Amino acid sequence: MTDMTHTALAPRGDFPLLAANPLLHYLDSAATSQKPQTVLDAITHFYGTANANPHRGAYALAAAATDAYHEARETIAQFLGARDSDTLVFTRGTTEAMNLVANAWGRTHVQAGDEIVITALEHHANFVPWQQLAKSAGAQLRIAELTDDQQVDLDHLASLLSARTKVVAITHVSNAVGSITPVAEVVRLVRAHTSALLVLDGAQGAPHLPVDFDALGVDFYAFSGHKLLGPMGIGGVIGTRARWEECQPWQFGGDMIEWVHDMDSTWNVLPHRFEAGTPNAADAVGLAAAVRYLRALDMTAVRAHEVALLEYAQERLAGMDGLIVYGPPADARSGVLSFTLEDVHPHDLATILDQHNVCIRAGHHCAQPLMRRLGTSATARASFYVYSDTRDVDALVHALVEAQRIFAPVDA
Amino acid sequence: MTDMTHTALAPRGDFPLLAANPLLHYLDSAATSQKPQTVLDAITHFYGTANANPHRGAYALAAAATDAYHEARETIAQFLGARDSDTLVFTRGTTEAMNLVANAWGRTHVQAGDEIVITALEHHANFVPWQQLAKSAGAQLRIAELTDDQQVDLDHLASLLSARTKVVAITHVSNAVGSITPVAEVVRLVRAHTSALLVLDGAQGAPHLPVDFDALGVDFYAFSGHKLLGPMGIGGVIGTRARWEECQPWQFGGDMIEWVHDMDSTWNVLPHRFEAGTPNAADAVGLAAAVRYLRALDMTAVRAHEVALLEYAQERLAGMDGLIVYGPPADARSGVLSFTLEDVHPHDLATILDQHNVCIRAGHHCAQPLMRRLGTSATARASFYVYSDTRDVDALVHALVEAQRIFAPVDA
Amino acid sequence: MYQEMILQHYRAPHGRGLPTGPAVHEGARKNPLCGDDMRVGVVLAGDTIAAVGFEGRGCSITMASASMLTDAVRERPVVEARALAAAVEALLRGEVVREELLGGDLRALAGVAAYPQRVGCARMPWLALLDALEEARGTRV
Amino acid sequence: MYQEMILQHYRAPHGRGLPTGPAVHEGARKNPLCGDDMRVGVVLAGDTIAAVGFEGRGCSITMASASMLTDAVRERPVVEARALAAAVEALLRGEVVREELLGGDLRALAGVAAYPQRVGCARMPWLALLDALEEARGTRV
Ligand SMILES: Cc1ncc(COP(=O)(O)O)c(C=O)c1O
Ligand SMILES: Cc1ncc(COP(=O)(O)O)c(C=O)c1O
Repeated sequence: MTDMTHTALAPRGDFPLLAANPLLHYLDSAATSQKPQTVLDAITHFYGTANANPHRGAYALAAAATDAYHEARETIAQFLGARDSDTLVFTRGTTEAMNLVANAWGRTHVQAGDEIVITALEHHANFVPWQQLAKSAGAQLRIAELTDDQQVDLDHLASLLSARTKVVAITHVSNAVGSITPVAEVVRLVRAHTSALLVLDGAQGAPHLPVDFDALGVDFYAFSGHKLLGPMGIGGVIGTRARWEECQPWQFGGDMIEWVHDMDSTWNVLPHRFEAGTPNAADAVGLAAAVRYLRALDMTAVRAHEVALLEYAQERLAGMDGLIVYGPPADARSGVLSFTLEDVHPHDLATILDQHNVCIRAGHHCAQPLMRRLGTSATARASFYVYSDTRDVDALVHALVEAQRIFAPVDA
Repeated sequence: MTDMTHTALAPRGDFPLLAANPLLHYLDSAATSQKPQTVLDAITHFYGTANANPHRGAYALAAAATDAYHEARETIAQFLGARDSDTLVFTRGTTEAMNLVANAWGRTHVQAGDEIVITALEHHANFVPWQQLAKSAGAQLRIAELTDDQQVDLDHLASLLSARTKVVAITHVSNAVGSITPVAEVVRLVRAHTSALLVLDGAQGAPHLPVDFDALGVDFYAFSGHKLLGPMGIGGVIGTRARWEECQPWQFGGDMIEWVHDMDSTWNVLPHRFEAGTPNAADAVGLAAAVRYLRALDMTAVRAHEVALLEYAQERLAGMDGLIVYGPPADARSGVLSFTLEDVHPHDLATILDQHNVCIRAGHHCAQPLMRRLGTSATARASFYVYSDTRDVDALVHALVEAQRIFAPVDA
Repeated sequence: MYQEMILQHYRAPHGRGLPTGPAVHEGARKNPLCGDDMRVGVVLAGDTIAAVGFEGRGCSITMASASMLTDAVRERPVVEARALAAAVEALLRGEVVREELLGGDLRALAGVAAYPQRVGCARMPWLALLDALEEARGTRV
Repeated sequence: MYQEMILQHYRAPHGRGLPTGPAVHEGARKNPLCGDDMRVGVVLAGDTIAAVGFEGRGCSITMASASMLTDAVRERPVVEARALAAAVEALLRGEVVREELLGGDLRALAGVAAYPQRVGCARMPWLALLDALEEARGTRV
């Protein structure tokens, strides 16, 4: 058995919800993460000391708000490896980020006869915007299929790439089964065969892997704050300056304009051009506190912690009757254990586990196209993060055995 | 002189930023409001007791998150007079709300040759989305001009309305000069001459006036949480069911879908259809706490308090040399004092006032079209809210006199 | 929630398989959250449900609810089946439902009320039944 | 920030009015935040600024900065004017700038550094000047 202490990477005591519920086994971090006290404090501190509308006021309090928002952008951009922090545009999360890119770049660049390539792994947030763009532009959506262990089939992906390919949008890490995309190889393939826009869905990448945007070689990288210890309502997308310059504004309003004439307008510079309206500065400040917390933990250690937990879980579950675990081996998988158990519907599993204080997710994980390909309508999914430990895994295993006992066929 | 005690409607002690800065005169509430402790507590409480991804989990914690989000929607819808809370769609704020309506309804209903009517009072958030929609659809943007005291000129508005009018978008209250739109008359005019979509920008209406959506007779009403004591990053738009049903989804992703097939998708019901991705549940819960706080104050009392402050300010400023105050009389004006002072540029005013701990806004207030019509590039604006009192006004007057002294022509 | 009654129906559901023939009226429901689907078919003889059956996949709650449904409405007047559907709905919402209105195995569904996220699972077959009865009303004219 | 020096220049700015004639090179800047605009015109004689003037509206900081600018760069070599612009920029950022690099009235702008929201006001004429010099370079070929 893997040699592992009980210890989580981050003390439960840092997380008010976990501290208040010592018996809770929260294994749904791929849906949203718990928040450390430092993040809540940062938000409260912003409202208590610097609350004003950023960019708009000529008094000291407004300057404090503007500075706090600006520093948050720098901290977060740096954490994700973007030296030029103005190339980070804040959004509500990955979903809005993908809609932004699909509209701001896609609408002016994708035409009838063009092709958009995505994969069968995608979350609906990186599936439906492209599907609907293709539909409205008269372009063709091409879906790269998967290997038997739910990795993107690179040969199939390569076979879809051509001069007609205008966009390749692909997840960095699958939320549903945990597969990690080999980004370097994808970049090589895409750059070799196309001049397409290459968009990475980093909703599960940014929280769980070290990310170095400037080294990745992709055009856009989207992420959600709430999945990386940050608050809800904030996230963003980093892009190269060259690609941002090819974009048209998508949402219109205050802050993103330069001059508003009666019949037309001109636009502000990056990043403001793509941030219409009062920004969510407080939650950006909260997210900056979250990435500082993660930086102190070190993202390499975060990754190692999740691999260790995954391996521990696999060992403890080895030999369980009727258990099917999806996804690649731990070295190509994020801290996600997606599975089905014979004779027990995933929803029943989730309820029984809940009765044992184990929170997992059951359903299609916003990845219906993937579920169809797995031949199931739903899986159960346990997902780990920095505050998870082996006791959480033990509780999961114990509850699974219990579920199996309850649902065992009587005549078996 | 108006008989007024110093007392604010809401105790400064309820607002951490104001409590910590007893000498601060925050007169920029039209830009963003300060937050009561109860709002910060609600957010912290959500993250500490109910943090999970709403809608998506089959465990008790996820149900708590879903319930909290749902209750927030009900509380806020009710506060704004919408009995059917599912007709409230959450957005980041008014800006996103207007972009939502302009895209979800506008793109499928506005065609070449149609007309969109707005007014010269509009904030860029209710100006540029319609201007750009008109431009891309080949429709005509018509701008209703103003009376001499910056109220919408109803005769001119009426003259613009015709069968060609597809949208009328108008502010409930002007952020720049405070003018209150006589909604009932506008509704009567619009319904008499058109079958247009009637959209109200309630960014300054919801915080400062009692709002009864079901009685207003408009099709959509948009608002921002951060202007009504709530957190940043949350706001919304209420619509009638009939108009929502005419809308196409705008942003695509999780929660807003029903089924995702490879080449097309079907959509979830209201309100989810228009809320793609993980919702900002925590800030919705914070906003619900804010409206509970306002409900306890009573919106009629809020309005009366602002009128009293406005009248007090006008009296104290009466006779000040070179002062021009914009906007209608107090009974048709929100708690906004927008002005210029001869020989002192608004930016200089704001800085000198800041040196006296008086926070005001100087600039175009995201209303460049209005500034052009006023014949100035900028005004100074002081704006009041529930925590404002006569001492704030006294400080404002004192600092203005000081500014005038500093900038007085030497030979005068 | 997972009473023996529910598990028994789940393990060996009654009424599996749709009635056949031209007179079958069908209702279908899908749950987008888990991808489950449920079809319920009825054959009417006058105002009475002469035959009923279901087809679909789902969790134990869905399957048990469907199984109990077929037991409960077979050879019952349509109006009573509708009343039963309303009683089940009330039970699932956690309301007190008198024994005369709702008896037998179906009362085992009461436990579901404590799990709001699962109420939809129990409800699905009943919605499909109501759809089928509605369709029957439509064709009778 | 509002030193007497700034107010004096504001009340009675020097160098108001653009130079005229075919040899004038112009730079223009606008500040979208307050709608202010600033045009600076120069006439070169070889590598020296023979004439300079400005036209525009703005706050006291913008006007004083423009006024001082015309005093400071008139009859100075272009290269020195550029160096001066860089020195003003450093001053506005709050850096220590030696007296030899930046003397006279312009030092009064140092107080602006404490008001980051106002730095743009002081900077505007200098950006317009650099635009004008850039334009001059372009036409000389
Ligand atoms: C009248 C009016 N409309 C729209 C807005 C835009 O609101 P937000 O910036 O919160 O999206 C504002 C405030 O900035 C406003 O005052
Ligand atoms: C891989 C992936 N992409 C996109 C999203 C959408 O993120 P959000 O809901 O925060 O917009 C998620 C999470 O829900 C995800 O896991």
